[in-house]
Amino acid sequence: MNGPAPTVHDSAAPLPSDEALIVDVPGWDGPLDLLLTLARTQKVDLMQISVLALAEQYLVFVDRARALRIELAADYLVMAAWLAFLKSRLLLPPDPAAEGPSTDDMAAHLAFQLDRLAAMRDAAARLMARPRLGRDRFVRGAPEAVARTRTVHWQAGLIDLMQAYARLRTRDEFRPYAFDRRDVWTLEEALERMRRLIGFAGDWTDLAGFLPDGWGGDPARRRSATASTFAASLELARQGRLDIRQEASFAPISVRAKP
Amino acid sequence: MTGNAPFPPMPEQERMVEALLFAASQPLTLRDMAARMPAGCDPAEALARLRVRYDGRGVELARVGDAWAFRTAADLGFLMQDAVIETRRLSRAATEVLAIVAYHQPVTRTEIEEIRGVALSRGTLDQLIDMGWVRLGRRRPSPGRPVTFVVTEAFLDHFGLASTRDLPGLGELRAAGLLDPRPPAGPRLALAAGGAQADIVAAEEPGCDLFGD
Amino acid sequence: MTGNAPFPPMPEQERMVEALLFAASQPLTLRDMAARMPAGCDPAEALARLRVRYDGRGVELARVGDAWAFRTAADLGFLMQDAVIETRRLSRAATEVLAIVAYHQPVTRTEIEEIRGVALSRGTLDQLIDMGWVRLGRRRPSPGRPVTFVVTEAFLDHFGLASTRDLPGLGELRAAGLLDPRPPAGPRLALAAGGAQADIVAAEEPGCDLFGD
Repeated sequence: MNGPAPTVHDSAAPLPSDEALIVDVPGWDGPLDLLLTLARTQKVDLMQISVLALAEQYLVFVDRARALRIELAADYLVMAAWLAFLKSRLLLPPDPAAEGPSTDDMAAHLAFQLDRLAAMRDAAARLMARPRLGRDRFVRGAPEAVARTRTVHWQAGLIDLMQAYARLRTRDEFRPYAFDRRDVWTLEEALERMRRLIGFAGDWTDLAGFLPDGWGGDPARRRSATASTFAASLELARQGRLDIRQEASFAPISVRAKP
Repeated sequence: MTGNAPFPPMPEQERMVEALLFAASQPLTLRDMAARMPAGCDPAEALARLRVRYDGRGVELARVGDAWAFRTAADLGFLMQDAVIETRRLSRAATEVLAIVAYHQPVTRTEIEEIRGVALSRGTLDQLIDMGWVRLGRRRPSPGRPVTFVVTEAFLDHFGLASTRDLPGLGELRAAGLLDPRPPAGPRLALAAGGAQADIVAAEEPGCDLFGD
Repeated sequence: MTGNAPFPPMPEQERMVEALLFAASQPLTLRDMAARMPAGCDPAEALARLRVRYDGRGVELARVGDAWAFRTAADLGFLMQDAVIETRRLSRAATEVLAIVAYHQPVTRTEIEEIRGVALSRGTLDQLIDMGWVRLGRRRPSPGRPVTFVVTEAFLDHFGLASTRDLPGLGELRAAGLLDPRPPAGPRLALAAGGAQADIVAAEEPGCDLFGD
């Protein structure tokens, strides 16, 4: 490393390689990455490395980083603690009463993790080196779009057709129902008439007597006038302005002003 | 074509032209190809060989002006079509116009408008013509010689009619109860008081059993 | 393959498959092809014949998962340098994660973190998903039902792989036991908050040359 790093050079002469290590702490992709780099300096075959030596290297690294007040991320410290534990176990004779994985298992697993990480790095590099689409291999430059032809099946039956026609041709026939009130005595008209007349009905009077002049003959007109006059009398009864009486079913209905 | 040249052998050049034309988004001229290929190549010769190779295949080398491109063989164009079938209901306006044409043919646009009581929007007749149910008939020998409209064989086919004379007449429609007496929304009270009660009930139930009897 | 069948003869079917695959920029499955071709066609057989025909040509028939596509031969890429699509360079972290997903799929986020020994910064997987190379797979039927990640057909297409079984070195890695799921016996690394930061820094400065001497 030839980059200037004043804080490091001020310190008490560490080994040149260690110096490089410390300067580039943030350059590691976590403690496993750092361990892998350290292991590579030992051996190419990661399953043959000395885990004890590796643990020592790592711990030395962490100590130096601390001495230089370089802040290490928490997981570097977790790893340091674990490696210190592993180192102490590796230095002691195996304790048959110890629980959990054996020291050998732990060491082997670390070696496996390093080997696996190295393998994935290698795989990534091989993948990226493959002939790639858009760089080495190309798709059709002028793809021919598939034309979508839309076939619409129209849903219309003979009934629809005839109903449409019937609707058109009979439009005039049913207009009168809506707008021509020649033969309709409306509720409003009946109410108006009843209000005027009820004051004169001091005694029971047949409802038929309230029908307007000229509405008693034609059955359709009589029916309309009777219905709305009856409805109007109900409304006035509700308002407390008259009483209604019917002697029996289908008997004539009589009304009188409320006394 | 000299065998000992330092530039790629012809089969290799043919592969190059093939790849170039495949990947290009625009047709390429011989100049374009030569500019991309190693010096000393002969794209014209490679192209000529490639054309022979693709002759009669599913894709062919087509000449576009003085450039070249791969194109699907013309007889396979049908593969590039994706047919989508959709079912749609005819609009009320279209149904009415179709009914008028069927009952009154040959009929002019003005007559259709008179019967419907509203102006005909441009698209409605066009749509029916597009669908193949209505076509232009003879011109009416009256002032202005307006075109008339008639229904087509396809129409009769679709509706299962031998001829338009098979369409039931107005009287029959009425007898069958097909008249739709639904009034435009109006004051119900007045109607209820009048004699229209029976009609209202019919309107609410536009019976499917109209043809039952 | 019967001679008297009413459907197109095999050479004709071969032309159809050729045209379909040439026209499309996306890989097509046999189903896609069958859907476009006349009823009774056998795109699988037509495709097999077509593969032989295009073997060694400038344009090759590539298998992409369950689908097929024409792609220019990799050795001719130099001709198309002006067509190169500049893609954003992936960070080292992203390429590693991509490799881990490809070789270990279906793989959970925690497993990726275990293999790399650092927490995964949020953007890394997102970037790969955005590029269309990684997608969500099924949930793992284990406590918490974590989602898994798998590579896509676009990934296979991009790296010229017929399937994930063709990943480089897959056999050796498997034989070496490096793809085995192993219960971690070491410290649970990388799940501290600090790990993610290292990931980001590393992505920006891949610096592996610390021991350059």
